[in-house]
Amino acid sequence: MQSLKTADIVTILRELKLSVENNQQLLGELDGVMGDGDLGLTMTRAFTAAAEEADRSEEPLPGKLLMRLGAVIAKAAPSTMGTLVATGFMRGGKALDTTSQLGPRELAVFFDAFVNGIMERGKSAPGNKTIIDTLYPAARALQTAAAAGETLDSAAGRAYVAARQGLEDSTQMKAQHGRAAYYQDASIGKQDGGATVGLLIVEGFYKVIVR
Amino acid sequence: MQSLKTADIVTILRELKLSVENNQQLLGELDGVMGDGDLGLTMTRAFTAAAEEADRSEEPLPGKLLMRLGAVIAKAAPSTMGTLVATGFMRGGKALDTTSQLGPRELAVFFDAFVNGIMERGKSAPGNKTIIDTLYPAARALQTAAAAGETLDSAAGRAYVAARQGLEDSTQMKAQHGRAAYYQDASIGKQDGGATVGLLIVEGFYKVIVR
Amino acid sequence: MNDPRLFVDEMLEGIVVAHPGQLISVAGDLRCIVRGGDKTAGKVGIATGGGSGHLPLFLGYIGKGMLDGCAVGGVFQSPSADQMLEVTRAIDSGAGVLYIYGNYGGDIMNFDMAAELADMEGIKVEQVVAGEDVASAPKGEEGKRRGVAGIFFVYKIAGALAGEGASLAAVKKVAEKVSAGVRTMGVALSPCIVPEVGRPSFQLGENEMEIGMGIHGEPGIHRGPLQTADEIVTQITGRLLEDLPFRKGDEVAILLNGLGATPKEELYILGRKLHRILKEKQITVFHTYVGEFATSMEMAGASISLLRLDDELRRLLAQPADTPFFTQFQL
Amino acid sequence: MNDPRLFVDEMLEGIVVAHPGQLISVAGDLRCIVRGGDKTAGKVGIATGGGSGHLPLFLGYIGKGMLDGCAVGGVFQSPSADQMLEVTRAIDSGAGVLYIYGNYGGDIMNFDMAAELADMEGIKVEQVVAGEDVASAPKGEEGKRRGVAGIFFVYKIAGALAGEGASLAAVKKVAEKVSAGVRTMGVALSPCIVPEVGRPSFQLGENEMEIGMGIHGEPGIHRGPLQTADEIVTQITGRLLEDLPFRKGDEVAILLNGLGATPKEELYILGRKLHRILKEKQITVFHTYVGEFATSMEMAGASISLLRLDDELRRLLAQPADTPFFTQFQL
Ligand SMILES: Nc1ncnc2c1ncn2[C@@H]1O[C@H](COP(=O)(O)OP(=O)(O)O)[C@@H](O)[C@H]1O
Ligand SMILES: Nc1ncnc2c1ncn2[C@@H]1O[C@H](COP(=O)(O)OP(=O)(O)O)[C@@H](O)[C@H]1O
Ligand SMILES: [Mg+2]
Ligand SMILES: [Mg+2]
Ligand SMILES: [Mg+2]
Ligand SMILES: [Mg+2]
Repeated sequence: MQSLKTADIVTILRELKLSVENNQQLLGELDGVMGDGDLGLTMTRAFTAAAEEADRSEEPLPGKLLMRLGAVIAKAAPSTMGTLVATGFMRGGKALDTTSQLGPRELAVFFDAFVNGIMERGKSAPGNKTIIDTLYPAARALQTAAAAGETLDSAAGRAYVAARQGLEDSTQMKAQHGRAAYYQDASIGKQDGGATVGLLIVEGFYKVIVR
Repeated sequence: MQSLKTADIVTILRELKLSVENNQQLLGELDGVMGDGDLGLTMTRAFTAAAEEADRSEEPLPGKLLMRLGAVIAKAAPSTMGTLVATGFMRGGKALDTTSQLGPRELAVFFDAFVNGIMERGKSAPGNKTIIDTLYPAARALQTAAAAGETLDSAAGRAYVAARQGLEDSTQMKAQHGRAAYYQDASIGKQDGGATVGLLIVEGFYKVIVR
Repeated sequence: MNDPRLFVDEMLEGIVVAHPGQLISVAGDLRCIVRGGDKTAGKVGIATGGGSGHLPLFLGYIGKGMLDGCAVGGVFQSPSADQMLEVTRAIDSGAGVLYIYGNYGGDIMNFDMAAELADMEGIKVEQVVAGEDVASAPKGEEGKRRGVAGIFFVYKIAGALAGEGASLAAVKKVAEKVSAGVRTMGVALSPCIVPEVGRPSFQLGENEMEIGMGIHGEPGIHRGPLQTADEIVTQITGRLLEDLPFRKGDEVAILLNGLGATPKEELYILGRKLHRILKEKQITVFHTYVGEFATSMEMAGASISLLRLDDELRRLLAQPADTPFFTQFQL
Repeated sequence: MNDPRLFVDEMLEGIVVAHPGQLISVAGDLRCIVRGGDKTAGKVGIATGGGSGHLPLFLGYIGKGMLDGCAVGGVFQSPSADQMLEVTRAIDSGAGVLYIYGNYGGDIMNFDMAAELADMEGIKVEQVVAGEDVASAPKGEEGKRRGVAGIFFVYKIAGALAGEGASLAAVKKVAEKVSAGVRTMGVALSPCIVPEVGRPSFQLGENEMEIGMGIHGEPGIHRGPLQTADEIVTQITGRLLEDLPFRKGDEVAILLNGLGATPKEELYILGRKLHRILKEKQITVFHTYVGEFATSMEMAGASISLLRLDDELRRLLAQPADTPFFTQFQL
């Protein structure tokens, strides 16, 4: 695929919905170790609502649609991750402005705004063992690939690899936000639920792009 | 002595002051067994203040003086016994109206109003193991003696004997008022502090009358 | 806490400095507290009194639209007749003084005495003894019932009428009417501690509760395992309604009172069920008061009071009041 | 208590039925509470929000002269951005909405989000994050301080200015001024219990206390054996005064706040010593508020807040307010 159009965004949302559903139990378990265990449930709620909205929506511009999806997620999943992911979609969508197709450059802009929105909202940074630690490397990879003139497929592939590496790296980090932060050093070595969600999001985009 | 004049009332108050002072420890101990142990202290305060007031006062009428002493006791000793004894003096004094001398009949009137005032104020009756159980028999004895036309000396003697018997009887009673009531059956066989105060009051009158 | 023996006097000093102008002590005695500002000529004075440890009772309701003075006793102890007399003197403006206080032996004795002393000085005094704790004596023996949180309604309504310049007889009459129309019952989940004593006045297990316990820890009517809020309210409300009795079509005011250590959250959970029951019984609610109106140190628990209203009581209850512990705009 | 999971919603139902006309829920969500009655055109709306378990915080201050709406979270949990948005929609009258809330991560995230959503709908939103707990971060790092009872002053004064029809910018400015001029520090004597959890959030020995503990049990600055009331006040007041700093000649308002299970008697004993210290330092007291303004379920303890006043703040603080939990006539 050379660029994402509005219809592709809808497909991605359907993909994301299936993906979190399939991983609902895993996410719940990861969040259960050091959090309250609701992550699987809330992410399923979030992406079910977003996928339904995407199906229903007649919004022609991808950016506007993505913003709208953010608002829907915020309402459907009022948890930390719900709010952060919602923020990501809203900020990412806003950054796209009136773009009608997303090539490597636009996808990089989207993910950059996405992760920056989360960092701003969560007052957090890379290295804190959160969703940022998968999204941030993915966004950087997209930027690099776009600057090098790579194709969308190739850029998405690099982003996916970077996110996977990010998840691995983040597992060795010490949690500094949310409930997990109470566990301090004990959090080292444990996989973070939020980082996992970040990976699933990147993966969803990747899969649809290279399909 | 054939009748009590105002000056004799002053003498009686001095006598009562000495008497509670001498019995301060005993009263404290009696009240300590089933009460808070302050009876010796408060009675000393009460009668010291009353004796001072009696010395100072220029009130010519015995009834008015006795009422005044009641008000002074109420202020000096804001405890149960202080309030009851104050009530007794106020009511007894009031019943004497403008009488200028107390013969057997007037003394009976005084003690009758005294103990009735206490019963009304304390919502209590003979047999409840209180000050009433020494004062009430004394007042009855005065009435009987006065009705039989006995002398003041003789009437006062009978009152004293009755009060002593009352104290003995009350020791076998079960307490129904104040803190002692919490002890229920355990109060039987113990001497009541208030009843002892009643006896001291009757004794004070008796001693000065027969002196 | 500092020295337990100074508990009452330090507390009173704190209260008087916190509410300057509203409260002042008279006769050089911190325990004799009256309303600040000038007396209104011809207004009946209303005085109360009782032991400490029940804030806002008793002095907390001194102020516009409620009380004029209060004699304060030691923790759970009656103030003296002499202190009541000082308060009486300070608040009488010639129209006489009404004593409103709870049905406790020591208080009755001392207020009676104070009334007698005031009478000797030519101050007209009348008394209303409030007792509405349904758990403390059976129906038919209302005169033996302890006074608890419901006295708030007596203060509020008598205070409003006195503020309108009514006569001593009229204020007494309305106070008696309120007193006759209010019913209270409580539940305790933990004991209270008297500072000078330093240990609980009674024991209550971790998961035990006692329905009908008095505000000094007097025994109630039923002790047992902790029940749910809804069960407790159902039980208490049943007893309250049948006692007066309150009937379909009646209009009431509610007082949901925390005893000291109960979160307000819990009080509202009780209130939720209470409103549901009253609605079902077709009893209308004119106003709901929720908070701490009569406490018992750090006792955990609550009481529910219901007052049956008529036009007169509703009008007077609705009037503004401004005191250190209770403030209300016109309802 | 009934089912702990229903704690918040049952409480809210109880609150709404107890204060009909004063509080209503919007958007079919009990957790979105706004002021009853018509909106005043052109008045800036003030919204707040936060976790449950802190009554009167947060919804208790909705009413005349204070707040317009509140989003209510679970016990000690932030409400959602969506609930905040619903409240924002309901209270905006075209003049914009000011969010005033405490400095807690979850609340900030959600209010930020709500502001962004409201902005998308064309509602102007500004925010003031209150944080004044001196124990929660050192001087120089004021931005990290937790918001506790002192937020009451922010509500009161911003609410009074909004009631006068001031602009969103002006109301925000005065709220920031209050926020900058208030300092709080507390002491805890027992832990708090979250109903759904059912056990204390931390342990504190029988005769232990912790100075500076947060209202969710966040660690304080000093844990040790129980001290006397005077010692505690001396220590806390010292920290408060040096922090702002408050100086000789300053005028302040005091807020003596009980955390839930502390008898009012004890609060006044603390107040007594506080007044003595301030007098000695030649700091005048304009007004003393005493009671439960921000609680933590049945936690035993208290906090002291001091607000430095100037002419503007004094004038606004003195204005009347009428809310379910706080009522004040013109001072
Ligand atoms: N301030 C933050 N910034 C970014 N991510 C955060 C932050 N706080 C928590 N997270 C992420 O949120 C995840 C937990 O999300 P969620 O289960 O929704 O939290 P909660 O149930 O506490 O609301 C964590 O695994 C972490 O990745
Ligand atoms: N209602 C009552 N009527 C008569 N006498 C009473 C009553 N209650 C208590 N007393 C008497 O008061 C005595 C205790 O008096 P006091 O020590 O002054 O009580 P307190 O210290 O409790 O105020 C008792 O021994 C009893 O005789
Ligand atoms: Mg979670
Ligand atoms: Mg959660
Ligand atoms: Mg005694
Ligand atoms: Mg005593």
